[in-house]
Amino acid sequence: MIVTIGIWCAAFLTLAIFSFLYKDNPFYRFAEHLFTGVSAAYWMVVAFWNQIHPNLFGNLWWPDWFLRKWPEFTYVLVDEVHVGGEILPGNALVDGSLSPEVLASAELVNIISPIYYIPLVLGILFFTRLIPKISYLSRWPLAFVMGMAAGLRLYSFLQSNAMMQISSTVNPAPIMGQGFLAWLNFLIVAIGVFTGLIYFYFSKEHKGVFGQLSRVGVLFLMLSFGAAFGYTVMARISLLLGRFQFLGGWLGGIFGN
Amino acid sequence: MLLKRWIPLFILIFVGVMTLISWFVPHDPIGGLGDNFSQFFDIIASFAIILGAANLIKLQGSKIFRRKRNWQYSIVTIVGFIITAVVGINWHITMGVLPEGFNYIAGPHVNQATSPFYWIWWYIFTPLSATMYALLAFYVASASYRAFRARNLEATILLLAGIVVMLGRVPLGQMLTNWMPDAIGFLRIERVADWIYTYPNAAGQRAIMIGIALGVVSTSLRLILGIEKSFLGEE
Amino acid sequence: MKARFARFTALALLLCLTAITVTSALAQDTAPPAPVQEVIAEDNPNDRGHAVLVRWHPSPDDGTTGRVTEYRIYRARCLPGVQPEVAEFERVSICSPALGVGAELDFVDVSDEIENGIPYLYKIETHGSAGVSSTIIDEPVIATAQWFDKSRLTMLIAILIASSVIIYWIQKAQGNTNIYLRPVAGLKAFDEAVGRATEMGQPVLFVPGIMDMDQIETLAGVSILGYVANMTSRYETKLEVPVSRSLVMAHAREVVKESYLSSGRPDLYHDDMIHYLTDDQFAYAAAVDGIMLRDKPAACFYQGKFYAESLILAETGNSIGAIQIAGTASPAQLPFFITACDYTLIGEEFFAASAYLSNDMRHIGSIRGQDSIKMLFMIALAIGTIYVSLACLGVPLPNWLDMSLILDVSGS
Amino acid sequence: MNIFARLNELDRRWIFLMIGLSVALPLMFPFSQPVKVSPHVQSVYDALEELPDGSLVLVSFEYGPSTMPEVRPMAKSLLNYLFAHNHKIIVTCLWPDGLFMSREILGEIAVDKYNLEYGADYINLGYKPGNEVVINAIASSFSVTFPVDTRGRTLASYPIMEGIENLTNIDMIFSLSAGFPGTVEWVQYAADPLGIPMSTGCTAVQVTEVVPYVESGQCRGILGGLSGAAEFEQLMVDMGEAEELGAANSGMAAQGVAHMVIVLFIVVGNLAFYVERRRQRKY
Repeated sequence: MIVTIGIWCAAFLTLAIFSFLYKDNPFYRFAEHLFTGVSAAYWMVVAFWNQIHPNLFGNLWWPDWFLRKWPEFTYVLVDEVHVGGEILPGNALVDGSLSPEVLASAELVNIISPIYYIPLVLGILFFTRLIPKISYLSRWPLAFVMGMAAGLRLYSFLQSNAMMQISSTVNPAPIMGQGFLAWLNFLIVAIGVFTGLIYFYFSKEHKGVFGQLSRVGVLFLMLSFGAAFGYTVMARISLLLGRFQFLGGWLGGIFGN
Repeated sequence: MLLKRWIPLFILIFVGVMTLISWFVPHDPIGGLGDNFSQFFDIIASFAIILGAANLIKLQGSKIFRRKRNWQYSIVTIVGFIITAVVGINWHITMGVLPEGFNYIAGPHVNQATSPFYWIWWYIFTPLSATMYALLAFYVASASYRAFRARNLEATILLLAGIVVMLGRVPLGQMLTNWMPDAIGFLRIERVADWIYTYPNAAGQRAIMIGIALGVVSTSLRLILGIEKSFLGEE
Repeated sequence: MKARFARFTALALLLCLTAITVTSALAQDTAPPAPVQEVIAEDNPNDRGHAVLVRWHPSPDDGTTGRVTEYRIYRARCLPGVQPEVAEFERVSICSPALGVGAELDFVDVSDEIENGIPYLYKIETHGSAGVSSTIIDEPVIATAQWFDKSRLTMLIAILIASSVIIYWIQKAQGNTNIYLRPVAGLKAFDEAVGRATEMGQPVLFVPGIMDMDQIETLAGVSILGYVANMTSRYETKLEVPVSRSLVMAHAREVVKESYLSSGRPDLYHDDMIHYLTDDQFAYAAAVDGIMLRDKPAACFYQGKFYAESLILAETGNSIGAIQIAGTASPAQLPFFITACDYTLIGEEFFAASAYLSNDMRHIGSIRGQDSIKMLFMIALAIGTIYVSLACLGVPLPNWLDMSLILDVSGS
Repeated sequence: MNIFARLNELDRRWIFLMIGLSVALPLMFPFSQPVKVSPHVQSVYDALEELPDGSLVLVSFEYGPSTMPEVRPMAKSLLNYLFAHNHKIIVTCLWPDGLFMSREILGEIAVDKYNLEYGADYINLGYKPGNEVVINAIASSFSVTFPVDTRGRTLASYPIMEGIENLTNIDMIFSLSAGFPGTVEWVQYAADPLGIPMSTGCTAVQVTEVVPYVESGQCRGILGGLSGAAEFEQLMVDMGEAEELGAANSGMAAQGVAHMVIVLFIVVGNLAFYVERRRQRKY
């Protein structure tokens, strides 16, 4: 029953989104607004259970009575359960292997990492945006995030997007002894990268030879855009196939085919 | 001024420099800093989602109260949000009978077939996402119809590369050149498509990637040097 | 008679031979495989400790015959006064045989159970179809942490060079205003797009990508938003910024507010111009599509990090006849923006945009610095191309000219 | 307005309609197109054929709803084959979505079609976060990495897991993958170091990344994208393993028609553009 309702619901929403291709209409508006609300809550729930609960709460200190109060919630926070000299994982709180009496006498060990009070404080500071008087405190977590982004990306982009790309462009290993055609292909790639970089050169006027080279670079970029476009079309059509197959299954279910 | 400007600026520069150093110093406690900071970011971003959701509800709510155009649909958003949030956060709500021997598991209840959260994910969220995604099949067609015009040399090259790769990837397209004898087999459309994709395309992509790397390096550097601080306001 | 004898002898010989072969084969199969050779356990370099590198040459029986099935690695804490033979070994890994290829095998034992500064013993068991032979490494090994990761030396030098070049040009630009920047088509169109929206009395839509603040693209996109907000405040045009990340909302509000303040129109600013929709990629795209069709913006800006939703947004924007200017560093999405938008800032142009728009000499200086690094890369590329071409012709060249080795940072 | 001018200004909804039809019609009225089985697909089949009946195969699900059209037909053919040959299957998921995908298809094939017993013929260990770390962990122990299966019971309580300690007890790994973590990680962290035969089915986008491993023999063959799935279906029919072709073949026909329609549109668009431009130059 629940499954049947679900399939009808999914089919209705699928058609509602497709109807947008014709024009904006109440069905699309309904689907769009439902989607916004459901997905906002979905990601909030997922963020809570996948990040805040295990990675933040799991590293903080909790009083013993709290850990015992709602085992379905706290077993993730408990790292070890000590029962009569035996060390069990936090799962033991809920997996039914221990009787409540044994659990009551067991010692719950929660390993804490004090360093995790930093994101807790920064996370709470972000909520000061709700209080206009001290809302400037929310700049602290923003500053933290930007600093981290800068330090992280500076290295990784220079490494994998720049150095590695040049190094693999002029790597002789795959070309040596492979004949003239392999060398020609290598040369095409090298020229493409070189002239492409010239196109991105900002502080010199693109005139004369420099301008011609930059134009060659543009041609390489266009070739690459065209190829990437054509390459992606297949995957996009597959997505549509998937939806049509689903609708086909739904219609087949109705007409008993 | 201290709390508004200098402390955030200090945090930015300190965190940026420490993250950068942590790439080179494996020794504790610096070595793990980069990973720790990424983890902290995930936690902060998770907190932030709650504030974002509050903003969404506030805005949709005010639409309803002020009876703005299309306010009825805002009710759908709010109801959808509340139901999903409630069944998602409260792990005691289930639908149907639980399988024998099954224990409640907080959090991963999200993955249990009996939870209404799973139902919402599978019958509402997934078809909506998949259909929005599938709209792209139509849009690639209309975009290519409009833009793939041989206006000039650049556009012609874009057009030809696109068509050749598109045809080379399906048997129906490959049939166009299957008549070619093996001697000129390298001219078959799938071979040409492969060649374009492996060589000239790689060259273009690499040039773009290198350019992007330089852009990222210089933007990051401006941040760490404290030059780019628009988020601090002027006050 | 003679012939019969000869036949008999031949048969006997054949039988004997078979018997010898079979017994020797059996004997070989019942003996355990020969142990591994030249086993070394040492501190794994360039790490935080808690790791040991074990290297060994395969057993002489390790070949294509399948006599060696696997190697098992064991670790034990080295206690004073306890003979290695009786130490309590614990299995840490199973490795597959070399099967005749590869001269040396290795395994890195990474575990928090290994304490830094404490000696450990290692043992390798060679398992075969017919038994086990074990080798204990007598020399205890101590894991230590290093203060500098030597495998990243090239990257350190690269970062130092890149930073000093950019800082040099930033410094130089502050005193000298003569830095030429070539025109970028998409950037000139910014003013035109906002101007047209003003004329038509319709809003400007700005999408700062769908990713969070941990991406530099998002930061660059929000900086560009600052300049667009400056234009809309001066033209008194409505600006609408739907975002998909809460942190981006907070940041964008600070930046836009600052722009409205600096152009003297704080009265036109209100927080709801920048509003959160949802973290979900396609739900966000669906909602922005809705906004486009209902509010009919005359100019749409897409500046930030995008994924598949790029074309959904751009095609819808196109259908309402808006001027569209995209800018992104996502190589996979560039083709779609290029086909569906009026102007697209490609890759590095997108990062350079805020420098162009701000006219801040320090920003422009950093662009000049980027060009200098680019020049270094182009020189490396040219040398590398010549090197490879000559190497293909068989010209012997010194290794230090091989750019692919110098710039190889894959192990970092 | 003449026809070319009108074509130049064509309402894009006509294009939408044509694309919709070009995908829907071949799905409704499938036509057969010659499917030539490529060597990569053949070697997947050969690897499967080498398994003695009743082997233990680990099938890992690393795809989600959006890549379902490409990977699901492979999963279906594969599970059909494995169950028909009495192989036992352990399912793991490195993607959270993979759990739903595996549950859905096991329900269709193991439960509805073959009526197999959960825990004896197959088991679903479910999703575990950690990407390649999970592979590393099950290389030493299943029961430590997955304390319980998707039904919340310990692995020891199932007959299929008897005597099964870690990946070394597995006869073959099959990765159904649509990205990271996926085939490449299984090769690097399981098949290669432990010497377990493995094979893969993955999306078309991933093929370029995986093919090097196939060519070096680290991975036994590859089913690449929808076309790989279609070839595999064809092979199953040729070998008498299956009675009819499946979703991939009808999908492939639709795919081909849609590509042709797009190209046709581009050609017509250019023709109209060219004629219009010449006409305008004349005046």
